Amino acid sequence: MKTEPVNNAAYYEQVEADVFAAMQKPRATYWLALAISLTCFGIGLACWGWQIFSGMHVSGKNNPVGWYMYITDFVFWVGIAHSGTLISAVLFLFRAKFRKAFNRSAEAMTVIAVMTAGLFPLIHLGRVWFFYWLMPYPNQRLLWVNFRSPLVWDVFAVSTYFTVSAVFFYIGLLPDLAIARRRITGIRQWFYRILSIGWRGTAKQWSHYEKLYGFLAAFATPLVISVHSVVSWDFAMSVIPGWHTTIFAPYFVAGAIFSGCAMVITLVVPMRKILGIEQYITVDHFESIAKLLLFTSMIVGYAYILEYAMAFYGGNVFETAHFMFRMLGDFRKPYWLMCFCNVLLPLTLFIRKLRRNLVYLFVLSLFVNVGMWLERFVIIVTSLAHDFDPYAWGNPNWSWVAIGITVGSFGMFFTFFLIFVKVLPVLSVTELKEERAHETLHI
Amino acid sequence: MKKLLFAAVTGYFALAGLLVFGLHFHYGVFTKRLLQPIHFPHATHINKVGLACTKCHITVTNSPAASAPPLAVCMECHTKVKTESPEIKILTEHWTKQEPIEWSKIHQLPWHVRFTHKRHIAAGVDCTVCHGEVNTMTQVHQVRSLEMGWCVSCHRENNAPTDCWTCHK
Amino acid sequence: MKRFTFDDTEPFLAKLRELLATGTPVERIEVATPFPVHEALLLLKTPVSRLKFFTFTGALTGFCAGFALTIYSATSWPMSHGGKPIVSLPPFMIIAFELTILLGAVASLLGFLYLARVPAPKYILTSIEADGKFAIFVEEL
Amino acid sequence: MNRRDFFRILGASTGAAVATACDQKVASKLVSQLTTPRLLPGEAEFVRSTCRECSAGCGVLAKVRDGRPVKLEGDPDNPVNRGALCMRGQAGLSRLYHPNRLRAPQLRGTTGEFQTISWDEAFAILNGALGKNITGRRHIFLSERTTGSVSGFIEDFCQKRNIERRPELELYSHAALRQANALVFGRHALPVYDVKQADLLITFGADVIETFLNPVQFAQDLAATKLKWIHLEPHLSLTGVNADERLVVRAGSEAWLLAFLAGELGVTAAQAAEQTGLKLSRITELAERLKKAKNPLVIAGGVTTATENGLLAAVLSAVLQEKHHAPLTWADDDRVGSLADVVELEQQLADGKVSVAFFHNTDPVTYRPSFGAVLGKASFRVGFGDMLNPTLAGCDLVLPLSHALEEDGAVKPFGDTQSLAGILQKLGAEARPKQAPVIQPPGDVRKFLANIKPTPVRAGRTLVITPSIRTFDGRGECLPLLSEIPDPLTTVTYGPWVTISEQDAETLSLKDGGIVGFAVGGRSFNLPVRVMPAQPVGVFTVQRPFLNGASLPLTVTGEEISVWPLDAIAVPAVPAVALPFLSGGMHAEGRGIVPGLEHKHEHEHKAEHVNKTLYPPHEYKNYRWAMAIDLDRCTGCGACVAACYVENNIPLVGRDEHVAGREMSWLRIEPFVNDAGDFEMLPMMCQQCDNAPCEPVCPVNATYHNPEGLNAQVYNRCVGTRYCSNNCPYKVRRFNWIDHPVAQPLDLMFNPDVSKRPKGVMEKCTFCVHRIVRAKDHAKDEKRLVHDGEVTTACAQTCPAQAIVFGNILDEQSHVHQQAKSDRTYRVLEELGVEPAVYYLTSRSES
Repeated sequence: MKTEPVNNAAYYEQVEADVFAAMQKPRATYWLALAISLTCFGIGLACWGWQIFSGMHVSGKNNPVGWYMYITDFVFWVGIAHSGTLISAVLFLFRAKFRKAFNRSAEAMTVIAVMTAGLFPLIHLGRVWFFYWLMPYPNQRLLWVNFRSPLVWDVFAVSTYFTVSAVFFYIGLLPDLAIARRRITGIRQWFYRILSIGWRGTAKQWSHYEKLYGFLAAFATPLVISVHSVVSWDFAMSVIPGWHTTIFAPYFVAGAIFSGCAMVITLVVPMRKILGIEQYITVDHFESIAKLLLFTSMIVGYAYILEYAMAFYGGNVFETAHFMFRMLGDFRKPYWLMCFCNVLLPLTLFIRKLRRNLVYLFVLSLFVNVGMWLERFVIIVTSLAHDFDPYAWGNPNWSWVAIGITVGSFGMFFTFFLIFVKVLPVLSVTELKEERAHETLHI
Repeated sequence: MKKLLFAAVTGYFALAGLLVFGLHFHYGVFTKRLLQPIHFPHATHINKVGLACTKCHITVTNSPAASAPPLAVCMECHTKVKTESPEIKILTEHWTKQEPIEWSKIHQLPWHVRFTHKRHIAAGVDCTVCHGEVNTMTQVHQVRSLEMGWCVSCHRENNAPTDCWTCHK
Repeated sequence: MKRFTFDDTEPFLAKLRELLATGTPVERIEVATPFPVHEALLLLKTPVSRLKFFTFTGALTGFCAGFALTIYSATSWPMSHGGKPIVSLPPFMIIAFELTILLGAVASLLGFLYLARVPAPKYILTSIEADGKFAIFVEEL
Repeated sequence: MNRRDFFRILGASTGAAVATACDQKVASKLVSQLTTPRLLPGEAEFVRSTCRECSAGCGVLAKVRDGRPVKLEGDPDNPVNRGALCMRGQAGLSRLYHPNRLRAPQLRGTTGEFQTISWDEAFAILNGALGKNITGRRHIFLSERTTGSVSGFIEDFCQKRNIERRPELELYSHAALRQANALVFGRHALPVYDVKQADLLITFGADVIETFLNPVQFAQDLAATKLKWIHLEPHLSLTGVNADERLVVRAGSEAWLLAFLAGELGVTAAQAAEQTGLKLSRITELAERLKKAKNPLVIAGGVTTATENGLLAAVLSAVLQEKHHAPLTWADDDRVGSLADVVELEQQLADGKVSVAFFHNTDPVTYRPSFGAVLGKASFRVGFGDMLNPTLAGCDLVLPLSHALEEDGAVKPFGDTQSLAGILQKLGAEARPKQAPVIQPPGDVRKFLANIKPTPVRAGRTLVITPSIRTFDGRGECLPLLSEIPDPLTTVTYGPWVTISEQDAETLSLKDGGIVGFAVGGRSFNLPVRVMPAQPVGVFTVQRPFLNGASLPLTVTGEEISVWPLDAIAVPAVPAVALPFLSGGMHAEGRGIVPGLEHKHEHEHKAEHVNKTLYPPHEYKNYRWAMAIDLDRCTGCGACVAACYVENNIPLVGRDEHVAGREMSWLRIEPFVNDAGDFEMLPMMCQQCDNAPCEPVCPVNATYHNPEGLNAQVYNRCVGTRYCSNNCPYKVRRFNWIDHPVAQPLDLMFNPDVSKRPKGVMEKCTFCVHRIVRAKDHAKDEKRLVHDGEVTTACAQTCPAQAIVFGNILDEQSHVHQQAKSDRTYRVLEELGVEPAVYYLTSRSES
């Protein structure tokens, strides 16, 4: 229903100008942030080098606890990756409008987080120099991999996830890269020229483009669920009390989205401020994300309670003892802190005022990040530390190397994210334009 | 189009060349000649004299190792045969000084392999299957890769066990 | 080649309608827009994308390849693991599922690149006419 | 380039550098020997020898490969140990390859440093020293317990060279027993008890399956008989927990009870009850049972006979033995003296009456530091031994002895060593025929008993000093393997420590590793504690080697006192130490690990406890290797653990790694205790499950189920995800967290049939697959299957109690098949459905 002719040309120009202004020469704070991230990254690499050189004993693991912080980090980063796909693909399929504010940074976050996560299965290998034995390839030994192993599923799931989310990210970027090619001059232009692969935006191209985007979204949605299910099966397929449980797949997927939403808030709140794009990412958008956070938090909380219910209702001596240990044993502090961060604190989001308070949201998201890291830590360590045979019980050791590599993973993540915000448009200009056109012209 | 075709053809041959070079390099790794204390001509002993392998490698049929023949075996003949040859003089010197001879080992298996000659001989595997035509070699060198896939293929063909612990220790 | 450029969708669509009304055949009209303008696609009778064939082929290949790889490799050297059958279909299904998605997505991407004729070296190396504008190109006879 | 490619390249470049360091060296030379070797390559020969890790003197067979002994096994033909060997004996082989072994004669130079000299020089110096004028002084010769021809050579040497041969020195001389036996039986020697003929055995303090006399023989006999065994002790010992009944008495009170049981000294049951702390009814019941028994045997020893009342206890037990006509034979060790003789020698030294002093394989300085202070007063000191100990370090001339195995031609000797007999021969001694043992008329027991009164026991905290099952009197301290294997009950590996009860820990606010301070034998000690359930309240147990440096007070018989009042115990304000103990928990009720009610239920309701599965069962063609472990026989002594270490080249990782929880043992003994204080010792190794949870999770096929039922691990395929270990319910897989370098020449001890595992690789018990392969190879030569008993694992081979049976369970005639079929059988964590191949037998789940 057209009422009066509207001229959107000025708006289009404004969006482009605002978004590309963010890609201008960075300020000192940016360099400082980058320097800190790079330092952490370097520390992580140095720790990894030291671990390869001197052996896995530096990572604090021991006999019952064969997996420790690295697998915690792996699950954490895979989880972080998930909300990116959720926001860009699932919400796309559901036509949720608020995704347009976050989808680019969330997709970038996905790609970077999967890259980070993908390193950890290598870091935790005793003989990382033979990591390629995990891949099925024809070789002179006539030997393949064991496809029954959840670790091989991981190899497939994580590499598929990385490939698909990278493609999805790139395809979403393509029209914006074409804008960048036009707006950015000098030697940098060539970068965008090549990346935009001669995209012109003809009618044919757009028709294929929209199809592709839809297909990728449709692929990514079951993929995201399968990936975290596979990650959860690393645990659920074992016999260890506390791991061997059927709710792990949905529980992990919900937890992944939960942590991912928190990480989006952590990243986007300062980003919109620093890059001056407040008018495109509004408090309303954050409120929507906060609702998603609250919803997934309640699923996670339900899963926590359900685990106990199953253990005690089942009456299995190992399960019961294990969950008593989780609650009251040597790792009770991280356990209760995790419950506080993941279940209690997000309940405050029922209050509208807090939901719309960005400072509060930011602080809360940090707590949730910590809480979700601890969740994986508690699941992994408590289950391994106290399983069937009391003689073999034992706690892992404190390790600076493992801490260093964990810090390094954050360093790597933020380094790549910081590079992303200065190199690529952090908002989908094309989609914003399209949305405006839809709103005003009702085409 | 022409350019594309040219590129494809060049690329194809370059790749093939690389492959051939790579294989050659790989082959070169295990076929390299090693220096031996005595130039021992297997060809002469097998073809001219007509000795069987087991004549000198006395433990090959009943123990895991083929082992180098003890000098006493050499001296069964070489107290009389060709005593003036410079190579035999080295042998005689070892014998008179009662010093064992240390040969460079040609066929090496890695540390984790459990291999027994005895079982292979008992199963009727000819020496040449693994060691090549030693009777044509003036100096013994490795002709088979002795890599796992090579072993496994033969085991599969002959219904020999392919349980990992058959060979891995 | 005639070219009309606009800064907004409204005049662009108006001109497009006008061109079609004046009898310019759709085959001679090409448009370029900074975002998809569905009305223009309808006006130009752009055929439905054939991308789905690529996607389907890729996904099916992935599905079959997943089972083929797992079953072949399990039977080529049968090894018992924890009393499970040599061909354990449930775990193999996971591989098949992941490969369905992987090859489906990759085939879609390749299909898209082919159908949309990108990368286009011509437009990478030279600048594009009316880049970022709503443009109509009419091929002249 | 995607991420994977990037890491492939990164991995390859870093990996290449690291991987080269991981591969073992392969011999690059092929040697033409001079003549046809005696043995085929790869064949082992067995060399007979005697173990001297304690005074029992078990016979051993050393398995020699290419001139290097790689393993010791018990000599089946030896009457003392009949094929079995304890933990100390298994570890004894590393003495041969010890890096600290002396390789040439050492002479103390003018600067005080040892200098290497030749044997000719050494003999010249010795002859010179012996030839000097020694007015007012005497040469002395002090040795460990010697037997046979060595003893003869010493005797001859001493007589020819006018040397006083001192009574032989053993820390555990059991002097009270000797005196008692001299008094009662007229033999100043130790008996060999025959428990097989007894129907009731009552042991007072004698740790018969740990260190007392010949523990291997005791363990064998006790496992083979059905007698009732009651053990009384003031502390908590492995022997105690293995007895049918364990009664805790106050330290030093045993003589009261023995007097009552023997009806001597007018001690009443009430008095005995008051002194021992036992219930009156218990004591009368004990007396009743003793009376009823046909062939009872009462043995006192260990901590009981090394107290103030020790001699009385020993005499009373001998009286009871005589009364019940216990069949005794006598060991050839009349020459062993006691520490009282060392004190006497110390006085001679202090008085400057010793000229040349010879010390042969003995270490009085460690037992009595004051001896070290006067050692220098001898005009010349000569030591014989394999390694420097404090006594040898104080000598002027140290002559390296060869290992007993090196005296046989089959073993290549290390360095320039000689046997004692050889040395003495060169000094002019000759072999002597065996001397008949001294038999005296028995003493007057009545007179002795008329003149003695047992000392009343004092109340309060007590320190009980025991020998160590691992290092005996401390001589095994230099063997790293013995520190690597946990002490059976406390599971502490690297000491020292003091065992205390849970109540004492609470009163003193101590946890494991907390420090207690006390003084004993003129020295104060600050030692960490290990809190043990079932340890008697107020009793602090410490093993003798941890008190080295103290001169413990002696009893009237010249033994070190084993019970010491601890009223002045302190808890110093020092931080607790990380005590390396391997047990994560000692209570396992209801978990299906040790025999319990749940197994009883399983037996009674078999139908309900069938593990359901979707999959068809495994089909095996000729072999399915399996193991049966009889828990009624197993004592938990740890011999199997030691055998496993040596057989399979298991690396020793040391204290820090143990504290971190990274021990490498493939086989372990798990002590579990129930609320009643009863212990169950459970040997735990890879269970070779049919449905092994470790197998399906390995991504690279490094572990899988082999056609003979074994859970195979291919070391060089392993990439080290540790997933298998996580998923093992028994936690028996071991990961190589680091490379384990071995000090030269200990690497020569490696079993060539088993590979060394590089860092980053998982390893585990293989049921000694190399032995199976060898046995199958022999069987194949003869075109038959492997017979039952033809192949056994290292653990089963050495087990003194013969608790472990290994074999092919498909063979219905096999011992293991019979055992597995027995209705005493249960499997650990059976309800998980993993179908383990290790069957545990017990009759205890019924009670």
